[in-house]
Amino acid sequence: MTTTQAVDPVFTFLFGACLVLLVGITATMVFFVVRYRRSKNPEPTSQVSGSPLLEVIWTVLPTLLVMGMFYYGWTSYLSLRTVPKNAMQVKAEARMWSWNFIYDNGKQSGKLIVPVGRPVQVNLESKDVVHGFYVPAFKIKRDVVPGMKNHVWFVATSPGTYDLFCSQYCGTGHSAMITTVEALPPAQFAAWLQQQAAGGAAQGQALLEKYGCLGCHSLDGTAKVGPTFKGLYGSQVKVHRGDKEETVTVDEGYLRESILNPAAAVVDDFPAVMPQSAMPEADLKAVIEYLKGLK
Amino acid sequence: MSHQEKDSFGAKLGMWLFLFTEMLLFGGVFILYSVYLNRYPKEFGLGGHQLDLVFGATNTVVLLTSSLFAAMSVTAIKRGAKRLTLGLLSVTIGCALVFLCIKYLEWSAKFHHGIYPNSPKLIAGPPGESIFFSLYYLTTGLHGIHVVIGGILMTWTAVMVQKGILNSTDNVTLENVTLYWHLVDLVWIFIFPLYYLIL
Amino acid sequence: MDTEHSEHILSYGKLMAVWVALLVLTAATIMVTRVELGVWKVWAALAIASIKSGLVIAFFMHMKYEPRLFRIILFVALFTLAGFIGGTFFDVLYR
Amino acid sequence: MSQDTAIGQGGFWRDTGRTGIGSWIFSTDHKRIGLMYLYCVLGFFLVGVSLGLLIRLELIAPGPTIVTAQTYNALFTVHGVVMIFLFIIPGIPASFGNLVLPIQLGARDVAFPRVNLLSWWLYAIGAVIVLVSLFTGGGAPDTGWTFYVPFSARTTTNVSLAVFGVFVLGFSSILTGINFITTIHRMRAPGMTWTRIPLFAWSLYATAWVQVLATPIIAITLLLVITERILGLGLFDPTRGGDPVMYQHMFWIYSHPAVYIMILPGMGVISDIIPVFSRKPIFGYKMIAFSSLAIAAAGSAVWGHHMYTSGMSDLGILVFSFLTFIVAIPSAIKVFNWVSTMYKGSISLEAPMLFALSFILLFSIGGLSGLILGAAATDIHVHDTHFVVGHFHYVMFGGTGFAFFAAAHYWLPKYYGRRYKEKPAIVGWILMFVGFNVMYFTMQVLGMEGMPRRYYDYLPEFARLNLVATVGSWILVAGIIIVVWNLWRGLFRGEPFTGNPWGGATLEWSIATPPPTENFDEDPVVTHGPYEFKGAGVP
Ligand code: HEA
Ligand code: HEA
Ligand code: HEC
Ligand code: CUA
Ligand SMILES: [Cu+2]
Repeated sequence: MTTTQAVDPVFTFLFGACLVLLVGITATMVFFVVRYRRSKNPEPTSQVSGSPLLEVIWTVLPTLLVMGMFYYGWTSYLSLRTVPKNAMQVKAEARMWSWNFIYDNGKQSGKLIVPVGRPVQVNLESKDVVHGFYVPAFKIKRDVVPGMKNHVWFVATSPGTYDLFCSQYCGTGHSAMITTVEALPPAQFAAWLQQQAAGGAAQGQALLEKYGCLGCHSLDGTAKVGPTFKGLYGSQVKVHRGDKEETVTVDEGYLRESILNPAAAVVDDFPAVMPQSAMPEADLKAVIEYLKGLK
Repeated sequence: MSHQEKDSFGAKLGMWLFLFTEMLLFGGVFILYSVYLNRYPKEFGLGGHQLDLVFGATNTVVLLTSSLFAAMSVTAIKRGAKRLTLGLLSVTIGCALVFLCIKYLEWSAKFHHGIYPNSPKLIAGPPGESIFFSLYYLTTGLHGIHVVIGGILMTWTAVMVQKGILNSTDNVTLENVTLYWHLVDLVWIFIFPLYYLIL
Repeated sequence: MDTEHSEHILSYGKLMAVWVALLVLTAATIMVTRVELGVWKVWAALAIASIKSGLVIAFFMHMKYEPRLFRIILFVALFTLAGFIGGTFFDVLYR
Repeated sequence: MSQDTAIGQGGFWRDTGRTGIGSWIFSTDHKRIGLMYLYCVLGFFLVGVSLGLLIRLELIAPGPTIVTAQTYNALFTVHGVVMIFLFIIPGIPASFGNLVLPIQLGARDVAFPRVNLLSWWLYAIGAVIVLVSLFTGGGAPDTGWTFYVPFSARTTTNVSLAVFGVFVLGFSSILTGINFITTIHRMRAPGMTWTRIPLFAWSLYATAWVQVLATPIIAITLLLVITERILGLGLFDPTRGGDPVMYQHMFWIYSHPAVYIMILPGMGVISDIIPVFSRKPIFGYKMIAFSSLAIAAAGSAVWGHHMYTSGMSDLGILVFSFLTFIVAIPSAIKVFNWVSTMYKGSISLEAPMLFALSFILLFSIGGLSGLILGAAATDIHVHDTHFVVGHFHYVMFGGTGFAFFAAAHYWLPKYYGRRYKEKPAIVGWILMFVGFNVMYFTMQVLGMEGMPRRYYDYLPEFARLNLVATVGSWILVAGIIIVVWNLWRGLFRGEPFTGNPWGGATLEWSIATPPPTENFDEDPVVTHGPYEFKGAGVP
C-alpha cells in the first residue's frame, strides 16, 4: 500500500461525515428561522427547556462517531510509520534554505531522485533550525529537527516530478526552500546513481549544491535571498564594510572574502544572513573557478 | 454595598488562585527538569555532586524556620500582640536575607569554578552537564527572585502593622503575604532534594 | 453566598511542633538519599518532600481550617500540573 | 440630556461628576475598565486586520508583489501576535466580561476592583512593549507567533522584547482570571444560585480557570526564550543537549488551552443571545454550563495535536489524537442545544441574532475542520498548510470575532444609551459573511492542494485560488468598515436606547440605561432563572 492509498480514504470518510453534519445543522437552523420567525410566530409556541433523552442521544452519537474517526485516522497513520522492508535509504540534509540528498554510495543531489515502484526511506537531518519535509503528492510530512532522527517513507508509483516543500517556518528563505522529487524508471535511476560527477563546470555546480549555496543564490539571474551568481564575476557591486559604503569590482579576492567571511562586506539591499562557510581550499578554488565562468 | 466591607474570604481565595499560578510557573521548570533527568541521568548525577550539600541543607533549615516565624506572626496579630507580630516578621525578613547571602556565596563559588550559563567550561563538557547547570541557575534564580519579592512584601506589611492599618480584626493582607512566603518555602522543599540530594 | 467560616487561630505550640516535624523530615531525606537505593531514592525523596509540603500547606498555610472549596481547587491545580507533566512523558518516554 | 452630542445619557458616564482622561485610566469602575479594554482591543483588531489585508495583498500573485520576504515574515508574525495576544485573548472576557459580568451577578463591581485596574495597565504596558519591539533593535520579530526554537533563539530580529511584552500581557490575563473566579464565587446577589447564573458568566468562569492554570506555563516558556537568547542557557539547543521539541510541548501546553480562552466567552455570548431573540428558555442549560467546564478541563490535555509531525512518539500521537476527539463532544453538545433552543420560538433576526446564527455556522465549519486536523493520518498532509490557516480563522474570526460583534450590537447600546441603525448593520453583516467564506474556504482548499503556510512566494499552480482569497478579503473589509462605522456613529449619535427592547431576562436589563456607577440602588434579590422571559418585563 502506498502512503497516498492509506490516507485518502480517511479524508473521504472524514469530509463525508463532516459534510453530512454541517448540512444537517445548517438546514435545521434555516428551517427554524423561516418557520418560527417572529412575523409568523409572534409568541413562542413552546417553553421546553431541555430533554434528557435528546441530550443523551446527542452526547452518545457524536461520541461514537468521533471514536470511529479517531480509530480510522490512527490506524492509517500507522501505515505512514511502517516502512516496508525493502526500502531504499536516502539521507536528506536540510539547511537554511536548501535541501541536499545523499545516497548510500555517496552521491549527492539537490533533487530527490527516486526509482519508480521502490519504497524510499528518507532520513532527515537538519544542520540548523527546524525544517519540514513535505511532499503533498504522497501525503507525507515530517519535521526535520536538529539533533533528532526523524524519517519518512513513500513510494512513487508512476514516473514524474512532484513538488517537495519545506513546511516548517525557518526564516527568510522558507518559501524558497522547495525542490522536487523526480521518479525515474528503475533502469534509468540505476544509471543516474552510478554516474560520477564529471570535472569542471559540473563539479562546481555540485559543490555549490553540496554547500547549500543554491538555497540563496541562483544561477539564472534571479535574486533570491542573496544576489545571483550569474554575471557576478567582474561586475561592480555596492557594499558596506562596517559603516562605510564602497563600490568594488568582483575579483577573486572579493569572492574569497565573501565566502569565507561574509559579514565583512555586505551587499547593499541584502540582509547580512549568509552563514560562514568552512570549505577546504580545493573546493574553494573549484567554486571560484566555476563562478568566474558564469557569464 | 458588598465591596465596602472587606471580604477576607474572597481575598484569601484570590490569593490562593494566585499561588496556583506560581505553582504552575515553577511547574514548567519541573517539567523540563524531569524530562532532562530522564534523558541524562549520568550527567545530572555528576552535576548534582558538584553542588554543596551544606549550603543547600542550611538554606532549607533557614527557610523552614522563616516559615515558622511567618506563621506565628499571623497567630500573633490575631491575638492582638502587635509588638510580637513585628518581632516575628523581622526574624522572617532576617531569614530571607540570610538565605540570599548563602545563595550568593554558593553561586559565586560556582562562578569561580567556571560554572555559569554559557561558560566555556560547560560548553566544552558533555551536553547533559550544561543542561543541568542551566536548569540549576534557572530554578534557583527564579526562586531567588521570589525570595526577594517575598522579603519586600513582608517589609511592606510590617510597616502596615506598625501603623496599625493591619490589626487583630483586619489582617488578611498579612495572612496573604505569609501565604506567599510559604509558597516560596514549598518550592524550595522540592528544589532541595531534586538538585542537592537525589542525584 | 457561602457563610463566613469561623476564624481559627493556630497556637504557637502547634506551629512549633510542625516545624520540628519538618526539620526531622529534612534530616530523614538527607539520610535516605545517602544510602544506596537506586531509583528508589528519587521516589523516597519526593515522597518525603510531598509530606513536608503537605504539612506546610495544612498548618502554616491554614488549609486544614479552610472551607472545602479551597481543598478542591488546590486539587484541581495539582491535578492540572500532574496532567501537564504526564502528557509530556507520553512523548519523551516512548520516542 | 438634551444635547444630542453628549456621549451617553448619563449613568456611569456622568454620575461621579468626574470626566477627563484621569477619571478613566485611574477608575476602578468595572464598566469604565471594560470600555477601555474595548477601545484598545478594537484598536488592535483594526491594526491586526490591516496587517492581514497586507498579507493577502502580497499573496495575490506569485513572486514578490508589495513587500520583501523579510517584511512578509514580520507581517504574519506581528499579525498573529497582535490578533492572539492583544485582540482575541483579552477580547471578550476583558471587555464584555468586565462590562457585563458583575451586573449579571447582581454585584456592584468585581471582587478586586484595583487589581482589575492593574490588569488593564499591564495590558497597556505589554501592548506598548510589543509595539516598541517592532521599531527597535533588529526590527520586527520574524518567527511566527509560535516563536519556535532554535530559529527564535538565533534570528537577529527583536524577539526578546516582543516576547517580554507578551509575558507582561500574560500577567494581565492571569489577574483578570483570578478576579472573575473570585467574583463569581463571592459576589453573587442573594438568590443567584449556581443554576441561575447566566451562561455568559458560566463561560467566563470556565475561561478564567484556563487563564489561571495555563498562562503561567507560557510565562515560563517565554522567559526561557529570553534567557536562551541573552544568557545562552542552551536548554533547547540541540548542540548542547537541549531538545527543541520540548519547547513545542511547553508552548502548546499553554497555547492550546488558550484557544479555549478565545472561544469559550464567545460561546457564552451566543448562549445568552439566542434565547433572547427566540423568546424561549435556553435548551439544556445545565449541559451548556457543564460543557464549558468540560471543554476547559479536557482542552488542557490535548496540546500534542500541534506536534504530530514533530517527531513526537507514536504513543504520544495516539493519546493526544484520542483526547482531541473527546474535546469535540462538548462543543457538539453546545451546537445542538443552541439550534434546539430556536425550536418553536419566536425568532427575530436583528443584528445580534444574525451574528449569533452565523457564529454557529462558521464555528461548525471551523470545528469540523478541526476534526480533520485531529485525526493523525489526515493531519500529516494538512499540517502547516493553509488548511490550518483556514481552520483557525474560521474558529477565531468566524467564531470569536463574530461573537464579539454580536456582543457589541447586543450590549453596547445598553452602556451608551444610544443605538446603531439596523439596516447598515445587516448590510455589513452580509458582506462580512460572504467575504469571510470566500476567503477562508478558498484557503482550506489551497491547503488540501498542498500550499504550505507562512509562504511569501508560491508555485504558479496555486495562483488562481490565492487571487480568489484576496478578493474575498476585500469584500470582508467592506463589511467590517460598514459595521464598525455604523456602531461608532450609532453609539455616539444614534437614536436613544432605553428600557429593555430586546427583552432580555438577565439582570443587566433590569437596571437603568446607561447603568449608574453603583449598578444597583439596592442589592437585587434574584427570583428566577436567566432565561425565564415570562414576567421579566419583556414587552
Ligand atoms: C478559537 C480558537 C480555536 C478553537 C475553538 C479550536 C478548536 C479546535 N481545534 Fe484548532 N487551532 C486553533 C484555534 C482553535 N481551534 C489555532 C489558532 C491553531 C493553529 C495554531 C498555529 O499553528 O499557528 C489550531 C490548530 C489546530 C490543530 C493543529 C493543526 C496543525 O498544525 O497540524 C488541530 C489538530 O488537532 C486542531 C484541532 C481542533 C479541534 C478538534 C477543535 C475542537 O474544539 C472543535 C470542536 C467543534 C466542533 C466539532 C464543531 C461544532 C460541532 C458540530 C458541528 C456538531 C457535530 C460534531 C460532531 C458530531 C463531532 N486545531
Ligand atoms: C483573531 C485572530 C485573527 C483574525 C481576526 C485574522 C484576520 C485575518 N487574517 Fe489572520 N492570522 C491569525 C489570526 C487572525 N487573523 C493568526 C494567529 C495567524 C498565524 C500567524 C503565524 O503564522 O504566525 C494568521 C495568519 C494569517 C495568514 C497566513 C499567513 C501565512 O501563513 O503565510 C493569512 C493569509 O491570508 C491571514 C489573513 C488574514 C486576513 C485577510 C484577515 C482578515 O480577517 C482581515 C479582514 C478585514 C479587514 C482587512 C478589515 C480592515 C479594515 C480596515 C483596515 C479599516 C477599518 C476602518 C474603519 C474602522 C473606519 N492571516
Ligand atoms: C543563508 C543564505 C545564504 C547562503 C546559504 C549562502 N549565501 Fe552567499 N550571500 C547571501 C546573501 C544574503 C548575500 C548578500 C549579503 C552579503 O554580502 O553578505 C550573499 C553574498 C554572497 C557573495 C557576494 C555576492 C555579491 O553580489 O557581491 C558571494 C560570492 C556568495 N554569497 C557566495 C556564496 C557561496 C559560495 C555560498 C555557499 C558556500 C553561499 N554564498 C551561501 C546569502 C547566502
Ligand atoms: Cu526550511 Cu522552512
Ligand atoms: Cu490546539
